[in-house]
Amino acid sequence: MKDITSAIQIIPLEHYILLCVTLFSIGLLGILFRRNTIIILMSIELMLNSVNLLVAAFSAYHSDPAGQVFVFFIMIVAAAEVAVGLSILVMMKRNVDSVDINLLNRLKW
Amino acid sequence: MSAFIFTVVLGIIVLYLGFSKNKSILSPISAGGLVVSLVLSLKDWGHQSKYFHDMILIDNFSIAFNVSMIIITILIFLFALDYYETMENHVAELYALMIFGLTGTFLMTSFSNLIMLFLGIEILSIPLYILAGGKKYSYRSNEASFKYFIMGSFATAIFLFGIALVYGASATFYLPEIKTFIAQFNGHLPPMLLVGLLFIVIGVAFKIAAAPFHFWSPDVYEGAPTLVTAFMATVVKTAGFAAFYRLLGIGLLPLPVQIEKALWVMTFLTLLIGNLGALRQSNFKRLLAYSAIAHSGFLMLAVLSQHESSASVLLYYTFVYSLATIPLFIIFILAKRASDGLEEILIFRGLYKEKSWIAIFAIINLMSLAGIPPTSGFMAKYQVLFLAINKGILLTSIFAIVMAIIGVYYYFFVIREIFTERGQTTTKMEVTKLNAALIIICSIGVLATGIFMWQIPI
Amino acid sequence: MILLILLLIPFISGLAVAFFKGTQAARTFAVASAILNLVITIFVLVNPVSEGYSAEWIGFMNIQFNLATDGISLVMILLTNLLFPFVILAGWGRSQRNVPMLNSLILLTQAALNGVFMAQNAFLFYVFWELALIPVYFILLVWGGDDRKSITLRFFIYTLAGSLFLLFGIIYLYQLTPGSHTTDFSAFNQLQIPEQTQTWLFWILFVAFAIKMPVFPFHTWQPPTYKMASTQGAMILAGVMTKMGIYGALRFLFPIVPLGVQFWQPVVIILGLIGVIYASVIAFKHTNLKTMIAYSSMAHISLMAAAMFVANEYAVKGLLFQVMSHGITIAALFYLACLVKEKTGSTEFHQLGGLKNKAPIFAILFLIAVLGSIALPLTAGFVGEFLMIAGLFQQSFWYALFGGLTMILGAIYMLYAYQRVMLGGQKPVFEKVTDLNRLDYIILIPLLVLIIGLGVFPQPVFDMIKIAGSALTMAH
Amino acid sequence: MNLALLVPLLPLLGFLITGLGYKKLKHNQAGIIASMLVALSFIVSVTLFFILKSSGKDSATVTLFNWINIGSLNIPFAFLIDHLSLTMMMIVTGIGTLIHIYSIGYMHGDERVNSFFAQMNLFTFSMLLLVMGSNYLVLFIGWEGVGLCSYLLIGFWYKNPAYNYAARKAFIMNRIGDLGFILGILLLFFTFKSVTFSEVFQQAGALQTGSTTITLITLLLLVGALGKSAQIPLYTWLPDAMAGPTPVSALIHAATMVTAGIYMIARSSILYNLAPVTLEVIVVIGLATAIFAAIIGLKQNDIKKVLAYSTVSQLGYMFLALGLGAYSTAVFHVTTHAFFKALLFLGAGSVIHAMGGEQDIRKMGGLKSKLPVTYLTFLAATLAISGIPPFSGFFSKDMILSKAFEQNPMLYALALGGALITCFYMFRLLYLVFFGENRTANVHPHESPKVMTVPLMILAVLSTLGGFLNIPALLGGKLGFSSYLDSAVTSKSGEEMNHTTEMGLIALSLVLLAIVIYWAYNTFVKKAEVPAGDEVQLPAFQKAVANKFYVDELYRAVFEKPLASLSVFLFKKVESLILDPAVNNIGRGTAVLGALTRKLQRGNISFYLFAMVAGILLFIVFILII
Repeated sequence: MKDITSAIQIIPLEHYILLCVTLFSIGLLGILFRRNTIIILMSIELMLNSVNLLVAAFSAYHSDPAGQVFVFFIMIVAAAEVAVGLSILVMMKRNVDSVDINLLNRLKW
Repeated sequence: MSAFIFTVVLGIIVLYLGFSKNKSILSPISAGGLVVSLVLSLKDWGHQSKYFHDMILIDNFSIAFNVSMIIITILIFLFALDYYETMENHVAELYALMIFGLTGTFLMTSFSNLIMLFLGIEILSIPLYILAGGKKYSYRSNEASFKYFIMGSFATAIFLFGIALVYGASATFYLPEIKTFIAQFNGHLPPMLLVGLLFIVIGVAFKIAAAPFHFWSPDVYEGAPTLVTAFMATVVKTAGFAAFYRLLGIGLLPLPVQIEKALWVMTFLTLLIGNLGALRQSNFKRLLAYSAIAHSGFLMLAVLSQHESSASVLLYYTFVYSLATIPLFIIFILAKRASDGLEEILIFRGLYKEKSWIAIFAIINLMSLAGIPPTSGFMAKYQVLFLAINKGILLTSIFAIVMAIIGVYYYFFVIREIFTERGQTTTKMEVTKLNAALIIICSIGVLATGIFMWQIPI
Repeated sequence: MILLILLLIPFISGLAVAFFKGTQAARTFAVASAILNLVITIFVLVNPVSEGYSAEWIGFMNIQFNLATDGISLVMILLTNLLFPFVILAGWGRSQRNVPMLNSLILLTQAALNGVFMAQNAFLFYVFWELALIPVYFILLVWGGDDRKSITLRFFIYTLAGSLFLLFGIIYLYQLTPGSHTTDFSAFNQLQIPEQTQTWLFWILFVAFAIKMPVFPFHTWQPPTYKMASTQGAMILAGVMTKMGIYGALRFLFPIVPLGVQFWQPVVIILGLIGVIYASVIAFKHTNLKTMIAYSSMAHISLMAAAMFVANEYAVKGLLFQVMSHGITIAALFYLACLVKEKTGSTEFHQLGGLKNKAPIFAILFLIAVLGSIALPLTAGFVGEFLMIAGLFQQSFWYALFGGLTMILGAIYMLYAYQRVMLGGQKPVFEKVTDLNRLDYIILIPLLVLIIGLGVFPQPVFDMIKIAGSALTMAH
Repeated sequence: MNLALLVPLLPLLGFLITGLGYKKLKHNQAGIIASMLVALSFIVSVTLFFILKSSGKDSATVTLFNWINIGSLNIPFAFLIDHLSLTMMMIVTGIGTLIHIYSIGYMHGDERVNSFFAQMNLFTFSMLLLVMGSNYLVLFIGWEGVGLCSYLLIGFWYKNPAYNYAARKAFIMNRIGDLGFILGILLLFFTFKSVTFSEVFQQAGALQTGSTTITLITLLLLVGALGKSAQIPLYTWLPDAMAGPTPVSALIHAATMVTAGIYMIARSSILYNLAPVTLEVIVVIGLATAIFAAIIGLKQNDIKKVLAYSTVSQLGYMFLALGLGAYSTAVFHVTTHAFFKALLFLGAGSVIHAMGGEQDIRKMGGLKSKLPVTYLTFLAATLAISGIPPFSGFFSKDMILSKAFEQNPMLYALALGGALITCFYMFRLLYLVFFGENRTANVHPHESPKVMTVPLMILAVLSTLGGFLNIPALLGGKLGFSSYLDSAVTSKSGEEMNHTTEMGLIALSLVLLAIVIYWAYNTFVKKAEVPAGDEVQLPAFQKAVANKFYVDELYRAVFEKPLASLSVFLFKKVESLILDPAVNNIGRGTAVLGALTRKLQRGNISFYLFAMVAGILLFIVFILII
């Protein structure tokens, strides 16, 4: 455990932050620019995971286990969310026979 | 805590009751169960208690809000009896999901740790995604749930990122510690911490549909099954503000000035967009959605004025607002049935001629939403304005008042429709005893809480 | 305690009437309760109650439910409870929809108005202020005339906008009060507010009253509203509701923001005088009886506003006297206008004329009301206007001159109206027109007798308001 | 002294009886009741006269009740009985009685005769209030009351729009004067802290002569008087007022109401003595009116119009007297004028009655033989108004002229000129109506009934002998009338001029009058000229005169039209284009904003997400820069 922490700490924290921000941004851009719902779900997952990584790194640097516990929480919730999301997606496919998000724009104004 | 656990168990029980064919027992059972948990939660009134390594702090604040939400949920369930009679067949899940959502709200009112806040929000949100899509084969319901889901999970991601940043800065999830940590900078916070806090706030602001993160709410309100809309408009909003206040008011007071400024901007936008959006609205559910946004603006005003009685004002406001909203939704459903599925405002036409007493109650509730004495809506607005002006926030209060005037316009537009004669007479509107009772009780409550205004010191 | 009764009688009977089935029963009951209230009011007048009524209401905000009266409010209450029996009577024998609801709304208005005039607590005042507006809104909305929907909504929003600013002002004052805050007028009056605060607070408070009165240029809601209002609605609006504005101004502005009043005094006086000229001149060429009456009312009210802000003893007493006389006169005028409408089916001048041939008594009563409104001596109107002009004169000769122009302009347009409606040759279309019936006598004769009686014996009213007037001038 | 209350109350009683019972009363009852009550109050006034004489006091005050009492403003509803008010009371009630009786005959057969008498009684009541009031406000009550009655009676035949217009015109012109009057009263009050005559006049001494306050007060009061007594520039209503029945013209627009202004100024003589400027103004206005109206009178062809203009010009003479400070003389002329002008109007009425409603003197003529009584009485009145001794007019007019001479011979000349013109048009009238031969074939004139002629005779006697009330020292008299008034009215005492000049003046005026009368006789009887019909083109000046110098048209162009167009402008432009839309546009504007806001709700998710992200980024920037 100890050495893992030290191993993690070899890389300076800034790098982790930078990486995570990059990942997060990639996910965000994916959400913004992709039309396909599957991909959007994946981008969301990407964002969540970048958060996971960030929290893990922080917890290592702060040598505070709470962060890693939190990571597990996030995973579980993410899983649940994706499950729901996919089911909604299936329902939608059944109704409009497509997974393009912008097909759904009847509710407006 | 016992109330907490009991409610979870209740949810599971109701879920399993779904196997029994007889669905008319569901509503009584879940309502009854909620009454029990109401009693249970009232039992620990007065003394604080901490659970799970102090991650949950149950105090009068949380109990008060829990009780108010439980009451509202009970009312909704009673309405659900009639509503689901006619609509769906697999309704046990829906009851159960609502109960689960309720437990999520309990977390949101009583967290003292960001993890718990996160869990609460998710436990509330995920059932809502499903509930919003409750009508499996309805396109609109689909769209609602889908939009809600995409944007909700996006907001969650932002929220989490904020938590991560704050955690990175302060190395803790506990609000008190974060508070002390912030305090040591006396104003000059490091950007990471600031951005983190901002993201957290945004995550919550999304739930209470504060502009510019309100986009989901009109569409979802319109698309979702009316019952769910009612649930969202009342319980979810209450929970959102409880969390908001617990986060900002109790957790982070005094707010960092930048965050406060950002929140001011949000309040301003919320008031503006909410009222203006509702102005020319022809669909009643959307109208209520926008008005909900507008009310969020007022509530944020109450939160931001950071007065010691802000919490109780929030409680009063959210409670009477929910109390006035539910009968409106019920009447809306009745009118909708009477005019084969239309959702426009003009389904209220001729209501005064047809069922004048229902019309009168509808008017009372609309007046309460518009904030006209002696209804409780007025008292709530009065208190909020008092907090704001007392804080010295004069210009924003003036702005809020101007917006309130606009609000009066669109609510009274509905009243005007009520008094307009409708051309062709369609199917007669029939009201079940239970619904009538609900409408009357809520309206009486609206009036009573207005005339005898109360405040629970929390 | 008796004040509370004064408030409760119309309130309870109003609620009760709503559940009546029979038309005539409802009307009778309503009239009975209104008359009972009038009797009690007179009883209060003859042996005035020194102590008011007070009860805890909203503990945590330290807001009491306390009622009391002084000279000013006595005048207002007397006017209110005096007019309402006639207002209700004005509905008799006419075909109206849903009479029980209508009468209940009227009685609720009466209750609210009594509350407004008796409240000793700004919060209570505000609540009653709004409460008075709601039933009137519905009276206009349901029983009004052509395109009532848009007009009433506009009227409602307009007036409500004003009162919301008043609410702001009240809260602002409330949080200024020391210790555990309170909204008692007594506490407000003791506030020492810095001058520049008063200068803006003045308008926050005044807008509501200016719209209610209405003072130029906040008057645009009024003529269309009066025009389409049902007779009873118009009687309530013009007779009593305009007085709410005056009462509120007297209650709030002079004691609470005296410096603000001093600062804005000339502006408001000049606005008032502009209103006088403006309304009179417009009325001069107006082609519709009801709107002309509306404009004449506006002219009178504007003069009252000007006099109020002069705020010397003559002006204030004249103002309070004029409150009585104007209320009675305008109510009578609107009832007469409604009779014209009923008998001829129109209030447009070019369709009217020559009614005197078939209805001489109608013409005479109409003339008396007209004379009352153009302030002929020995009618109530003269005493009030003379004193108000005297007050203006004490301030400045020019105020008095322009205020006095109502004497001329009023004569011009009111006599024109009388001539266009009553005089002239018999029109063939009006062959069927009949003279007044007993109900009309019951309503009109008392009002007109009051108009003349108050003109001949005004002193009792002055004795009634002696306290108030002096107190007010002190406060200024 | 409380007997005095009866004087106004009796006519009021009459008003109530005839007014309320106007459906019950049979054809003549109303007239008889009304006349009897007025006669009664005349008797009461006479008894009052003697009571006061015997009591030896100069004046007495009878307080009815306290009308208005606020702060220092204390207005009792009280009557002042002194020599001036007694004189006026007797004139009002006396002449009033005669005219009431006359009206019984004149209004016989009119279906609204009852309300006619009700209004006449109401008028008498108000007029009595006016002359008996012990303070300016009670005076003002009567002042406006008579205005109202004149409005009602001018428009008595309400079916005719022109009459209604004339009535409204009269009322409004009076109102214009009244505004000045009431402002004057207010200034008076704020200067002296009282409006009661006695108190005001006591304190008036304190002010020094010619101070601005007193000048302003007197001028403002004068404005009221101008309106009521039909002086330039507010005289135009009086000729139109002839629309009313002839007795009304006689009572209101000749004998009593129009003299209210003179009464008021005489009553305030103390104030006016303090304001020389105002007095000069009055002189100018009075003289101008006298001559101007007389000139217009020359060319009128409506018998009542002629008399109307002569009334205006006679009132001008009274104002001249007032302006000269000869208040008692003015009141004396009021008295004599009341006699002969009432007589003239009633005579005219009798003529019109005889001619079956015809009022155009060009269509009359040769009535001397047909209406002997009317002719004789009319002649007496004409001689009186022309100032032929020993008729009453001679005394009063001669006193005015001599006063003018004392002031300034120029004034005398002008005044005399006016008198000559008066004489000319009066004889023109007389000749055209009674001499020559009848110019209308189809009417058969007949003398009026006794009920009309008897009052004529009484008045004839009065206007013949009335002058001897006030015989000047010149003729060995001692000015009984004037000296009687002196207790109530303080006239300016000019230096007494020697009798030779006075004789000379009288002689001069008599000679000139004789010439004028002969000239008129020559023109209208010898040559039997008849004024040209309306269709004939007259030379410019005569045309202007015939059209009353276009004053009405001028007023219409200068006041009525602009007011009307202003009214239209304010309503059509200001109200409907600025104020009203201002409010609506606020609403509309918000509605537009609302529409825009809703456009944000595009309904497609990507846009929402974009918006949210944009919001987030903006907020980040926001919090990082501040």
